[in-house]
Formats: sequence, structure tokens, C-alpha cells
Amino acid sequence: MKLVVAIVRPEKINEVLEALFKAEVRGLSISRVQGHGGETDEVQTYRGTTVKMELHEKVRLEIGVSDSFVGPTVRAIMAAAHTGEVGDGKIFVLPVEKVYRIRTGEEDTAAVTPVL
Amino acid sequence: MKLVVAIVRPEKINEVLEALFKAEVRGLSISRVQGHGGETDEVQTYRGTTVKMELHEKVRLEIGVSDSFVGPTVRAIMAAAHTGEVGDGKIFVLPVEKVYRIRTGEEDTAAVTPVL
Amino acid sequence: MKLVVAIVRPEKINEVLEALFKAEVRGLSISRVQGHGGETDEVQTYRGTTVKMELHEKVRLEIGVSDSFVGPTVRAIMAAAHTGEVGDGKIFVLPVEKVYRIRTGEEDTAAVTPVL
Amino acid sequence: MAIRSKALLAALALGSLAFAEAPRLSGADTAWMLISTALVLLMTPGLAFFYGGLVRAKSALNTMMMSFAALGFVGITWALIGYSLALSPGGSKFIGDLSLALLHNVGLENKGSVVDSILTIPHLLYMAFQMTFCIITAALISGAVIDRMRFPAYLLFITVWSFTVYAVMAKMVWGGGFLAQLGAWDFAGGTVVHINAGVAALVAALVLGPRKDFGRQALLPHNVPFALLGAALLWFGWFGFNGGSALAANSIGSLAFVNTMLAPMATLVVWALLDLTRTGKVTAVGAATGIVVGLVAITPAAGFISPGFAIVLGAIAAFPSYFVLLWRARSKLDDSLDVFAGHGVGGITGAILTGVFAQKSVNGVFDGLVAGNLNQVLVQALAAGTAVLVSGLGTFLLLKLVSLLTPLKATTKEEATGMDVTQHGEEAYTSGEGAILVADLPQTALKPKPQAGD
Amino acid sequence: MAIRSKALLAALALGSLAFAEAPRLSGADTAWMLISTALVLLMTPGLAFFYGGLVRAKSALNTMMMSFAALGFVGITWALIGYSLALSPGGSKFIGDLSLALLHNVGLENKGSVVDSILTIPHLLYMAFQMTFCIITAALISGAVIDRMRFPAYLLFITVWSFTVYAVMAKMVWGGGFLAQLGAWDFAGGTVVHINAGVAALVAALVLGPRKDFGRQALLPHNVPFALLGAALLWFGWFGFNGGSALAANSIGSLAFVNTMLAPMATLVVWALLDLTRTGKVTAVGAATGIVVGLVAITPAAGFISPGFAIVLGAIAAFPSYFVLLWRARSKLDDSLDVFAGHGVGGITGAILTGVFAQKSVNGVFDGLVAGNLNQVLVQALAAGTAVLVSGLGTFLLLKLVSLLTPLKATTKEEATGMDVTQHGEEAYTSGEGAILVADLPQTALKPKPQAGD
Amino acid sequence: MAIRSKALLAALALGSLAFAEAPRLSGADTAWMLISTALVLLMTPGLAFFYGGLVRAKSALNTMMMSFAALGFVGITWALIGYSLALSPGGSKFIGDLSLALLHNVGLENKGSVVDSILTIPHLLYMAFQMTFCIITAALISGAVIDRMRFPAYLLFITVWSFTVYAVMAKMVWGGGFLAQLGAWDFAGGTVVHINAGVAALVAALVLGPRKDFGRQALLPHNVPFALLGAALLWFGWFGFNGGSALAANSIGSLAFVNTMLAPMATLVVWALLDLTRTGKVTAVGAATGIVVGLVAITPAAGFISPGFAIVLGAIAAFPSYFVLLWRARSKLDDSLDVFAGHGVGGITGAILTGVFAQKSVNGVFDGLVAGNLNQVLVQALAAGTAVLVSGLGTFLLLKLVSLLTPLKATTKEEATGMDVTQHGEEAYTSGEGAILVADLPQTALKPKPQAGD
Ligand SMILES: Nc1ncnc2c1ncn2[C@@H]1O[C@H](COP(=O)(O)OP(=O)(O)O)[C@@H](O)[C@H]1O
Ligand SMILES: Nc1ncnc2c1ncn2[C@@H]1O[C@H](COP(=O)(O)OP(=O)(O)O)[C@@H](O)[C@H]1O
Ligand SMILES: Nc1ncnc2c1ncn2[C@@H]1O[C@H](COP(=O)(O)OP(=O)(O)O)[C@@H](O)[C@H]1O
Repeated sequence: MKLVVAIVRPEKINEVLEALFKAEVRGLSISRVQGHGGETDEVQTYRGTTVKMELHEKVRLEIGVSDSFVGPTVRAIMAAAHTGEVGDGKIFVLPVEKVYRIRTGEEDTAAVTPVL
Repeated sequence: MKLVVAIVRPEKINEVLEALFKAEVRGLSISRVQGHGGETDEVQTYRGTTVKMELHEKVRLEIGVSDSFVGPTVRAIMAAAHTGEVGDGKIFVLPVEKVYRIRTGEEDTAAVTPVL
Repeated sequence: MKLVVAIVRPEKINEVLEALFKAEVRGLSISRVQGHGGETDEVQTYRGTTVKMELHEKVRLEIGVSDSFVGPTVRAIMAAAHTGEVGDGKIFVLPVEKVYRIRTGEEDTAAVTPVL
Repeated sequence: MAIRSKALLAALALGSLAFAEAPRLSGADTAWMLISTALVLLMTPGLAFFYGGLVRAKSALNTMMMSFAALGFVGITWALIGYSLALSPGGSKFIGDLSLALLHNVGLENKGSVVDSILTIPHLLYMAFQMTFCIITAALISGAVIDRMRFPAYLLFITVWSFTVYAVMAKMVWGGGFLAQLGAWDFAGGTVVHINAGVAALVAALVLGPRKDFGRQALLPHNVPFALLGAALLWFGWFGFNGGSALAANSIGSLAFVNTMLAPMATLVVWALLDLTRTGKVTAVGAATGIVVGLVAITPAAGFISPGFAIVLGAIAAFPSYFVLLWRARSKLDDSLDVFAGHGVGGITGAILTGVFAQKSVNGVFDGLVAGNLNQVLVQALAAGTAVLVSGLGTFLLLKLVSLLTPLKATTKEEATGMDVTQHGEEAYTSGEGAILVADLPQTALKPKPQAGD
Repeated sequence: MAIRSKALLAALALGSLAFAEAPRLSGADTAWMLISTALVLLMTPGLAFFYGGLVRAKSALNTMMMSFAALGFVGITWALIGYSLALSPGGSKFIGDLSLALLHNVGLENKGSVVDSILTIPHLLYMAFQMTFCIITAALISGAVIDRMRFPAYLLFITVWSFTVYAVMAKMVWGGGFLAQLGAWDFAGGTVVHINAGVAALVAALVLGPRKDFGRQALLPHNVPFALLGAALLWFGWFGFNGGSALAANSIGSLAFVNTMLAPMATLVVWALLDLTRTGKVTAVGAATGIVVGLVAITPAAGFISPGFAIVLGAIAAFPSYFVLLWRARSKLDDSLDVFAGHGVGGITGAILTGVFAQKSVNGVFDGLVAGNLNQVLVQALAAGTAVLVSGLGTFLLLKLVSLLTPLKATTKEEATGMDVTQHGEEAYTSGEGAILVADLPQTALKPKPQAGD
Repeated sequence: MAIRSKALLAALALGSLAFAEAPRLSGADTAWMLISTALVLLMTPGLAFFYGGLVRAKSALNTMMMSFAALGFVGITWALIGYSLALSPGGSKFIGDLSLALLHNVGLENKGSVVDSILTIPHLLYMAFQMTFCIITAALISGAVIDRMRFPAYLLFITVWSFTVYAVMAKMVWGGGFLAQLGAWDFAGGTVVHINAGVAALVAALVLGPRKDFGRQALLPHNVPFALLGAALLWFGWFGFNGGSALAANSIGSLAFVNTMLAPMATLVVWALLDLTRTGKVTAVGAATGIVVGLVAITPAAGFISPGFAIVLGAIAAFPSYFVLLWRARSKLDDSLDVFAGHGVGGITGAILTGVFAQKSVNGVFDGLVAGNLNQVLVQALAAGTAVLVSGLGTFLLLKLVSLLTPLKATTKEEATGMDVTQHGEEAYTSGEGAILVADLPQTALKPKPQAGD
């Protein structure tokens, strides 16, 4: 079991979701994050106060998959989230020791195999 | 050391917290996420625009525990977050190499043992 | 490769960011979380309803680093996020199996080495 | 019978004789009543924000829509039939006739109304001014049923309620009906609007039963600034509500207006001090609530008592509502936004204190206890009691009736998901993530980009 | 020529003879027009919230600023030259002269205006009242171009548009110009304001082209309560817009005012029922939209038709806009906030129904179809058609002109980042995380704490 | 002495002789003053949103409550004693007597006020109108101390400030006192309200010292739309503030009203262009600020100068405030919401320009520099200087006094946690997660469900 954590552009999230669903990856959670990387910072001004915004809006995906799904998942994200401009984001693959489906108590692979 | 990551229903979060505290699990962080899984999507309409909402509000718990606490933690969440309806969520147990308590510099088990 | 996950005080985040940038750590993502630990809960009242707020505002950092950077990263956070009061937060170091940079497809160390 | 109407009263208060012959249209009074009508209409959106800010985000739109919908459904009903049943000169002591239905005989002259003897503005405008009262009264009730009442059932309920329960109350008090003849005074609607809405809310909360999370989870305000905005708009609109109830830009109108400033100010101060002594902190939700309670309490008395007594009345009025509100939150009663504690209790307090502080030397018409007329207090109490009965009974029967046609309450599953999504198919605040345009849209919509698929 | 002006009309409606000699200043009318002017001014911020709530958070400020900027740029332009070109007594049938430019001859007496024969308020106040109409008309257009039009280009566009396209339309209808002579009636701006803005919006949407995400992603309202607040403020302000268009606190003003309550109420009810039958759910965005459409439709008719017909007009007006709106969302036309469906279609519906429901017995001036005067319907339609042509053509040419001076549209990259950041250097909602004070601040700013470094 | 009062002036401006005998109550003037009073009252909630939107979310309620609290504490204080000390006909050149305390002798006739010679509305209404000025002046100060001043200390401070510093300023200028006798003119409160509040704010900021994060972290607006809403409500209310200061629905009232439209429009345009040239972007916060600065600057001049000069005045007024504001942000002075830059500087600019642009031909009473009367400029400057001294000194002493009774400033720990939680025990926006109902609630509250425990 693995946990795929990906940081992508907000404007790309819907395309990423479609790509994942096409790849049969249906279980996931996302959240808004702010990220810093190679992007150039924008300057903002509020009355006299000028600030450099060092963080940019991103969306974080968290996807628990069985090992065989890691490849397709990563490829789907890579393809859909790509623009080629600095700021496209990252994908991290983390090892997972155990997964439980709260509703059924199923474990591991069974826990992440979608209910049909 | 392990990191227990759980996705639960927002309306269950307070019950989950109580169950965890009862189980002596006092250190944790939560955040709002949106999840996709087996839930049926709702349709929403804004003026002429009709959309399928593929994501549902969930709450994500992140709990760093020493190995001996993994069991109780998972059981507590399982019990308190359960409704039996699709959408109850998942629990992931991840390996952790090191934990630090910023205030004291304590490491690992000591770092997650609550201050009394 | 490692993923450093840190929970810090919101009022400390800008100092933490500066410390990280000084330590050449430029790639990271942050998000707002609510945490529970040893902090004393505040009581709030809304009309007749009195509640104990068991969660406190925190900020979560997620930093993917090559092994050699784990030390500097942890030290930078420790120093900048420290107040000595209960509630300073935690740092977790998680193992990572693979990292990809979406823009270039670069992997692992290359993927987290900032573009210059 | 119109002789008891608040309007005539205001007129009498001027001790004017001009009213022997019919009054003439007045540009000044028309100007003031035009703006007053607009102000009272604005109160209903104000209420939407006052209520909407106090609920959870997932029910914010549902709560606001319960007020906005009243603007349409109750408003039109009033024009078609409600006004005639409530305020036509004819009919019985409890309900009007249909002589003014469909706005028949409601014209641009100051003729044909129940207050003709002192009307100096177009009859049509008087009808519109009264309409805004009916709308907000119905909307007030929603505070007790938000977050669980099915929206279609709610629409049916307030629509019928407006031309039955409300019409009866209005006729009895302002239409020269039973309570007017009894000698009860209600300047701008303490009985007709606030006791009426407060009791109806109490009954509705009991009939529907509590929300599934009530008493088990903390149901907290999602946006307190909205509640403050609502309170501000309510106050602003209330100047038309009370000041306009003189139906003229005259001294009584000015008195009512100024008392509408002073009383809630006093309530706000007392409320803040109660907060401070009880919890050590002055709360914003408390401030908003205190303002509204003070406004409710001064409503029946606005044009009848001196400014000094208005301050006293406002200060006193804080206590009963404050403590009923505390008790309610600890009780099993899910009057979710405390309509009863605020409007019911506040309205009763105001109605009775009107009988205490009224002075003929001020209002030109009747004395209260402070001027030695104990009897007036009893009459006021009797009127309040009658209102409680009529409103309570009427609302109960009506809700039962509606429940025969369509279920009143949403399922607990719908509650858990949130009323905005389940009742309105919308969310108050959306980010658009994971929202996929559905098929009946241009093809492009389905495949965001040619190459997006692989 | 002023004889056709809405104002005189209102006067005539009173059948007053007093107007043989010049009318005198009236305190009551002045009071009403002062507040009416304030109310109409408030509509533009109201529009900012109505529009701003319906867009994504990353363009909220840009959308709101498009309305707020009009308060400054269009307002000053109106005072300097727009008023004179639009409403000076002289000039041609299509455009005024410069006799009132720079507020020359615009004084505190009721003299020198195009409506002198019935003006009972200071000329200066009349100019200010008309100014608020020009401002909101320009701001209305923004709904079609938000989220992609470069802000400097927008400023240039509305500034010039206000003293060209708007001035011509105003002169033709209210300045005793071409359409007035034709016998077309527009009480408060169905043609000058709504058809004009709606068509200009349509053209602007076509000239700019759609947003890059349009039709591929769901672009959802980030704050529906703001849209409801906006609708409420618009309604509140509209009482001054229509009621004030009588220029007096008289019966016609009252009629216009009450019709401005009844029509949108009817539209709201019908809109809710359409929602209910189509999707099973009454939507909040729909309610807000319905209110505005009803207000648009009653505008040209407000002082001309009976309250009963106002309800009918409001009810009818829901249909065309409702369905054009549905069609538009499925089309390739990115009139982002449906200015055309709401104001263009609603305005045309209103203009024509004015010709249907008008009754001399009510307005004292002219009859419509219901009174057997079919011809009026044709005249109204002809006027609407003319407005469509003039506004469409003028707006098109002007946009082309502006595009020669500065690009109209932001880059897709800027769109993706969000217009608030790229056009205004601000975000609507900031948490301050990761915001570093920049160097030109006191040194302390750079090193938050001595020891923070290590 | 009342001869110098702004009200009489407005009257004189009409060149009316009627004032030989006492004026009669006027319905039209009453209608206008009723709505004007409501409008000015609405400004304080407007200020709450203008200020509240500009602070961080964790201090939003604290900031808003500082305005709302003034509605209660300052309002009641004014009725009890403030009005008498400020505007009773008797007393000295610097402070009134107690003849009108407790609203004694403040009745429904137009008698007993300092402006009797021209009062055409109930004295009680005049008192209420003046009350709203005192309330907002006190609330304005809060912008300098939000986010760190302990709430109880703030309550005590503004309550006493309102019947000391404010009362003295009002008496000197409007009560026929020192500055009035000097020949200084202040139509609607440039000196009494804005210079007064701006200087008091400056002193308060210095006495309290900066917030711990000031100059080290970016403290950004959490909700810019709220700031825009606040600016809009302030503008709307300001029409009553300036227009109502004529105390009548007459030509001077209309002049003041229209100038209150034109000046801020000009300031908004100039401010936007300054933004554009300096940063290449027109900011929304800048627009909101520019509007308010323009409103401040026109306040003392509103009824005295021609509309053309109002535009010029508004345009000029943008510069000093704009640059003081830039400087302040880089300084060590934590006048958190720039009350001094906006109201202090803007008020001084307006006061002096009043002496420049005033024309007897317009206001009927006095000439300024443009009419060759240089002396008036000096008098205005002298008055402004006096106001700076009185307000600065009085505020300083009062704050020191309060600090003896209770600490003024919250601890840095409380600041870090947020003032909403520490001062009010509330959060502006709550999701309810992790909020546990506490023990004094029904048992069910503690164990959400029987089986939840295990
Ligand atoms: N080392 C990292 N750990 C966690 N998140 C990162 C890391 N590096 C980048 N990110 C996230 O990815 C986003 C884009 O990364 P960036 O380096 O700016 O672009 P690119 O990946 O195209 O070089 C950042 O805004 C941040 O959210
Ligand atoms: N593979 C996964 N990785 C991450 N989160 C998941 C995954 N599967 C489900 N979730 C989260 O759990 C929630 C419920 O999962 P779902 O499959 O819908 O219900 P159930 O677990 O009852 O079958 C989802 O909304 C999502 O937030
Ligand atoms: N075991 C844990 N797992 C995840 N987050 C934790 C854990 N313990 C603490 N935290 C986070 O760290 C924050 C501070 O921890 P706390 O124990 O209160 O202070 P300290 O670390 O100084 O003892 C908490 O609010 C929570 O967000």
C-alpha cells in the first residue's frame, strides 16, 4: 500500500480528477494549500503596506492506492497537471503500513477498492 | 512511531475527538478536506449552470503515536466515525522515522507523550 | 528522500519560512490546521451556548527534502518556531519512496532541488 | 372602529381639529411614508443576515431564503387578499371582509382605508406600508425552524399563516377589532408583530421538534459579522417601522423615532454589562441580540411614552429576554434562533410596560400606570394574553394542516448533509473544486481539453 | 420637447393646472428627491455585491471595483460634460449642447433644466439625481466583462461610453429627443438604462470573447449571501430610482413606488415556482436574480400602470429572462453575469408591456393596449429596437476604438492567477501567511527578531 | 451666540426674513431630518465594516464591537448629559450647562435648543440628530487602537471622552462658543468630528504603543469586500450627515447633499490615478479609502462652496492624505487604520479649503479666499489648530486617567491569540469543530451518543 501525495495548480485540479477517474482511481481527498517553490513572488499593496506574497495557492491530493495502482496514478497526475511553467507542483509517494475502511472494517487493498 | 491519518465525516468529528481523548490520545491535528469515493454525487444549479459535485466535505485527522498506541487509536476512530453508510472514510497508518517536540526538543515517544 | 511534516503556531509561520529559506530550503507547502495538545482550552459563549474550544489554530508545513537536508530543515524549524510555551508544535519525519517534479518529470533529489 | 388605530391615535395626539373634515393629501407625510415603507421592506433582508450569520455555513442560504421568500409569497398574498382580511374597514371584530381584495378600491387618494379619518397619504401607500409588516412577521417565525423544516412546507405555511393568523391579529388590534375596542394600545406592532411571531415560533419549534444535533453538538454562528450587519439593517429599518407608524412626519412620528434610538441603546448597554458580569466578556452576538430586543420592546410604546421612560423601558427589557435566552439554550427546546426569547418575551415586556409608562401629556390619548392608570396595565396584559392564545392556537392548527399535505421536517440525513444542498441545491460558499459541468452543456465542457484524457 | 419627459408626465398625471405659471420650490418634493438620490447612488455598491458574490473569490475585488470605479469616473464625467450632452434643453434630437457643461447654469433654483415646467426642486439636485442613473447604467455593463477585461481599458471605456452612448439614449428619451417625439414612454429608464446596458453588455461580451475557463470549468459564485445582499440593496435603492422618477412626493411617485414593490414580488414568486418545477429546488441565486429581473421590467412602467397590472407584469417578466438565462449558460456566449438576459431581455419585456398595460385613467397621460391603444405597443417596440441599434452600434465602435489605445483583455495567465492579484495587486480575503513586508519598510520589518535568523 | 451655528447659517443663506418671528414646525423639514438622523446612525455600523474588513480575522469582532458599543454607551451618555454640556444655549464659551441634562426641556416643540431661531423640527429630533454625530466621532477613534486595547478600558474611555472632549469641541464650534465667535465656520463637522477624532486617534496610538507584530509582520485586511461595504454605507449615511446639517429640506441642504456626492467622486478618481501611477494598479482598499477621505474633506465646506469648487476640493484633498498614509505605514506609528491620515489630515485640509472656496454668493453668509477674503483662511487654520490642541491634550489626559483605573493594553499573549477570543470570547467565523458543549448543559450534550464512548 502506498499514499500518493500530490501538489498541483488549483486551475488544474478538475482535469487531474478526470484523469484519475479515467485511470480507475476513485478514492481520494484534496485540500487547499499554499506553496512556495521556484515561482516568482507577486507584490501586493494594501494602503501604505507593500508585501511580497511568497506563497501561491495550490491543491494537495492525498490518494491511498495499492502498489499496482501507484504507476497509473502518478502518470495520470503528471499528464493532467502539467503546464511546463514553473509551479506545476510535486508528487510524493509514501509507504503505508495499514489501511482501514471505516464503514466495513476492511483492510488494505480491500479498503481502497471502490464499492461498486 | 507511526502517523495515523484518518478521513472522517465532519458531523462525526466531535464524537471521534471524544473517543480519542477517552483512549488517552490527546495530541492531534485536524483539517478540512474534500473527498471523493463511493458517495453519490449531488447536483447543484447556479442560474443556468448545472454541476455535479464530485467532492464531499470531510475532516482529516493526523495523529502521531508511539507504536503501542496505534491499535487503540484506530479502534477509537473506527468506533466513533462509523455510520455504515458509504462515505464513512478511511484510516491510513504511516511509518514515522523521527518525531520532535518543538517546545522541548524531546524526541519520539517522549515528544508525543502529553504534558501533564 | 524524506517528508518533513511540521505543526507550528500561526504567529510563527513567517519566521519559520525565513529560517527555512536561509537554510536553502525553498520548496514547501503549508496549510491551516487545528490542533489539540496540552494547550489549555478557551471557553467561548454564543448567546446561551457555552463551549470549550478544544482545538487551536496551527499551521502545517510539508517539506520534501533529500536526506542530507533533513537535519538543517528540522533545526531551522525548531529554532524559529520555538517559544517555550505549551503549544509550540511537533515535527514528524516520514520516509518517502519517490518524488516527481510535475513540470519536468525529474525524480527524487532532482525533483526537490530548486530551479535557479 | 378605526378610532383605536395607531394612526388615528397619532393624529389625535396632535390634538388637531382639522380632522373634522377629511384630511388632505400631504406631500411631507407622503415623502416620509415612502421612505418609511422602503425602510421596513429592508428589514426583511436585514433579518436574513441577522439569522443567516447565526447558523452553520451549511444552512446559511436556507436560513436567508426563508426571509427572502417571504418577500415574494407573503407580499403577493397580502396584496391579493391579506390586506383586505386584515384591515378592511368592514368585517367582524376578528377578521375583515373582502371589500379590498385584489387591491380593489385601493387607490391613489386618501380614501377607503380603515384610517381614512386621518390618512394624509395615498391609500395604496398605506396598504404597501402595512404589507411590509406582514412580510417581516412571517419571516421572523423562520428563526425557530431553520436547519430542519422542508422549504416547500415552509412556503405553504407562511403563505397561509399570513392571511389567517396575521390577518386576525391585525384586525383585532389595528382594524378596530376586539382588542382595539378593549382599549389596548399597540403603537407599531408589539402585539401584532412580535408577540405574534414569537409565539408562533415557539409553537413551530415544538411541532417540528429539535434538530438531530441539537443539545449534542455545538451549533455555532458561521459568520458573526453578518449577524451584526443584520442587526444594523434591522435597526435602520425599524425607524420606518416605528417612526412611520405615525403615518405622518409630525411630532408623534419624531417621538416614536427618537424612542426607537434610545430604547435599544439602553438595552445594548445593559446587555453588555450583563455579559460582562456573567462571563467577564462583552459578546458581539450579545450586542446584536440586545439591540433587537430593545427594538422589539419599544415597538408598542414608541409613540406613547416620553424619551426618558423609553430609556428606562429599554434597560428593563434586557433582563427577561437575557435570562429566558440562557434558560432556553440549556433546555430541550430548539427554538433555534430564540425568536420566542427575543420577540415573544420582548414583545410581552414591551406591551405591558406600554401600560406602565404611557402618559396622556405625551401621547395626548391615554395614561398608563405612571400617570395613575393601573387599569391600562391589566388591559395590556389581557391583550398580550389574547395574542398568545390566538397566535399559538392558530399556528398549531395550521402546521398540523400543512403536515397533512406535505412533510414538515427534513430527514436527519438531509440535515447532516446540510439544508442548503438538500433544499436549495446550492452552497453559500463554493470554491468550484470538483464541480463538473453536466452533460446538457456544450461538449467542450465534458472534456476540459482534448489531451486531458490521457 | 420636455413635454415628453417622464417628469412632466408625472406632473400632468396630477392634472394640475398650477403649472401654467412656473412651479415653486417644494420642501416635501426636495426631501423626497434628496433621499431618492441617495438611494439610487446606493444601488451601485449594491450592484458591486450582487455581481461580486456571483464570481470566483479570485475575481471578487475586480468585479466590485468595476462598479465602485464608475462612482468616480462616470460621476465626475457626468458633472463636467455628460449631463449637458444628455439633458440640456437645447441641442438636437439626439444629443444635447454644452450649455450646462461644467455645471454652468446648474444652480439652486428650479430653473434651467429640461423639465423646468414642472421642476419643484433645485436644478442642481435634479442633475445629481440623473447622475446616479448614468453611473449605474455604466456599472451594469461590467457584468459581461468581469474576470477578463483589463481594468485600465475598462475605466477608459465606461468613461467615454457615459458621455456618448448613454448621453444619446438619455437625450432621445428624456431630453425631448427623437424617441420622446415618437411618443414612446419610459418612466424610469427601461430603455435608457436597462435595454441600453443589456445590449452594451452583450456586445462587450462578444467583442472580448469568453474567459479561458468558460464552458470547461464550473465558474461558481464564491459568496451567495453577498449576491443576496446586493439584490436587497438594489431593491431598496430602486424605490428611489422609480419612485423618485416622479420628481415629487406625490400620487404618481407613490404609484411608481408601490409598483416597484409588487412587480418584483411577483417575479420572485414565479421564478421560485419555475425553479421548483424544473429542478425541484428553489435556489437563492434564482431568488436574487428574479428580484432584479422584476425590478428591471417594472422600471419603464412604474408610474403608468395600475398596481394590479404591475403584479401581472412582474409575473410575466419572469419567463423570457428565465429561459434566455438557461439558454445562455449552455451557449458559447460568456455574458458572464447575464446582463443581457436580465437587463436587456427584462428591459425589452418591460418596455413593451408598458405599451400593453398603460391606462390614461391611471397615469393621466396615455393609454396602452388594455385601453384599446394597440399603436402604443408598436411605438414602444420601435423605441426598444432603436435603443438596441444605437447602444449596440455605439458600444461596438467605442470598444474597437479603445482597443486601439490599449488591449482590452487580460492574458490567459493573468486570468488563471486571478484578476484581483493581476489587476489590483490585492486579494479579497488574505490570511497574511507568507506575506513578507518589503524592503522600503523600517529595518525591523526585515528581521522579525534578532535571534530569528538561526 | 447661536448666530454662528451651522443651522442658522443655513437659514440665513436663504436670506429669509421669516426668522424675525419664531419659525414654525415644518413637515417637510421633519421628514428630511428624520431620515437624515437614521442615515447618520447607520454610519456607525458602516464604520464597523469599513474598519472590520481591514483587520485580521482574529480581531474582526473586536474591531466591529468598538463601533457598535459606541452606539450604546456614547448614545445613552449623550442623552443623559452629553447633549446638555455640548449644546445647551447657556454655559460658557467652552462648555454648556446642565439645563438640558436628562433630556429635561428637550420636547416635541421647536423650542429650547441653541438653534431655536431657525429650528423647524422638534427639539427632541435635533438632539437625536446631534447624538449620532457624537457616537460616530467616538467610534472613529477606535481605528487607532484596535487589535490591542482592552475592551473594558475602551468602553470607559469613549464614554467619558464623549461628554468631555467632544462636548467642549461641539460647544466651541456649534454651541456659539469660542471658535464660533472667532468667525470660524464648520458646516457639518470637519473640526468637531474629523479633526477631533483624527487627533484623538493619533494620541491614543502613541499612548498605547504599537501592536507586537506591527512592523514585523504584514497585518493584512481579512475581508476587503467588508471594507467596501463599509465605505458604501458611510457614503450613504454621509448624505444625512452633511445634507441634514442644513436642518431643513431646502436649497442649502441640497447644495450640501450634492457636494457630498461630487467631492468624494473627485477624490476617488485622483486616488485611483495616484495608485495607478505609483504601483500600476488601482486598489480596492485605496478606492474605499479615497471615498472616505473625500467625504471627510467636504464635510466642513458642504453648504458653503459651489459644486464646481467641491470637485476641486475633493481632488486636492486626495494628496495630503494619500502621502501621509504612505509615510505612516513606513513609520513606527501604529495608527492601525490611519484615522489620523484619513480624518485628521483630511479634516484639516477641508477646514482650510473651506476658507479658500467659500463664497457669500453661494452660502449667503461669508466669503473665502476665492472671493478675496484671505482672513477667513487664517481663521479656519486657527480653529483647526485650536481643535488639535484641545483634542490632543484632552485625549491624552483622559487616557492617562483611565490607565490609572484599568490597564489600557492587552498582553502580547492575548494579542497573539487574537482579540476576538480574549476580549469577547467569540470568533467571527467558526466551523464548530472541536467545540464541546460544556457541563451546565443537558446531560445528552456531554455524551453525544450512548455508544459513542467505546
Ligand atoms: N520540496 C517540496 N515539498 C513540498 N512541496 C513542494 C516542494 N517543492 C515544491 N512544492 C510545492 O510545489 C509547488 C510548485 O513547486 P515549484 O518548485 O514552484 O515549481 P516546479 O515544481 O515546477 O519547479 C510549490 O508551490 C509547492 O506548493
Ligand atoms: N483511496 C483513498 N485515498 C484517500 N482518501 C480516500 C480514499 N478513499 C476514500 N477516501 C476518503 O474517504 C471518503 C469516504 O470514502 P468512500 O469510499 O466514499 O466511502 P467508504 O469508505 O464508506 O466506502 C472519501 O470522501 C475520501 O475523502
Ligand atoms: N501526536 C500529535 N500528532 C499530531 N499533531 C500533534 C500531536 N501532538 C501535538 N500536535 C500538534 O501540535 C500542537 C501543539 O502540541 P502541544 O502538545 O499542545 O504542545 P507542545 O508540543 O508544546 O507540548 C497541537 O495543537 C497539535 O496541532
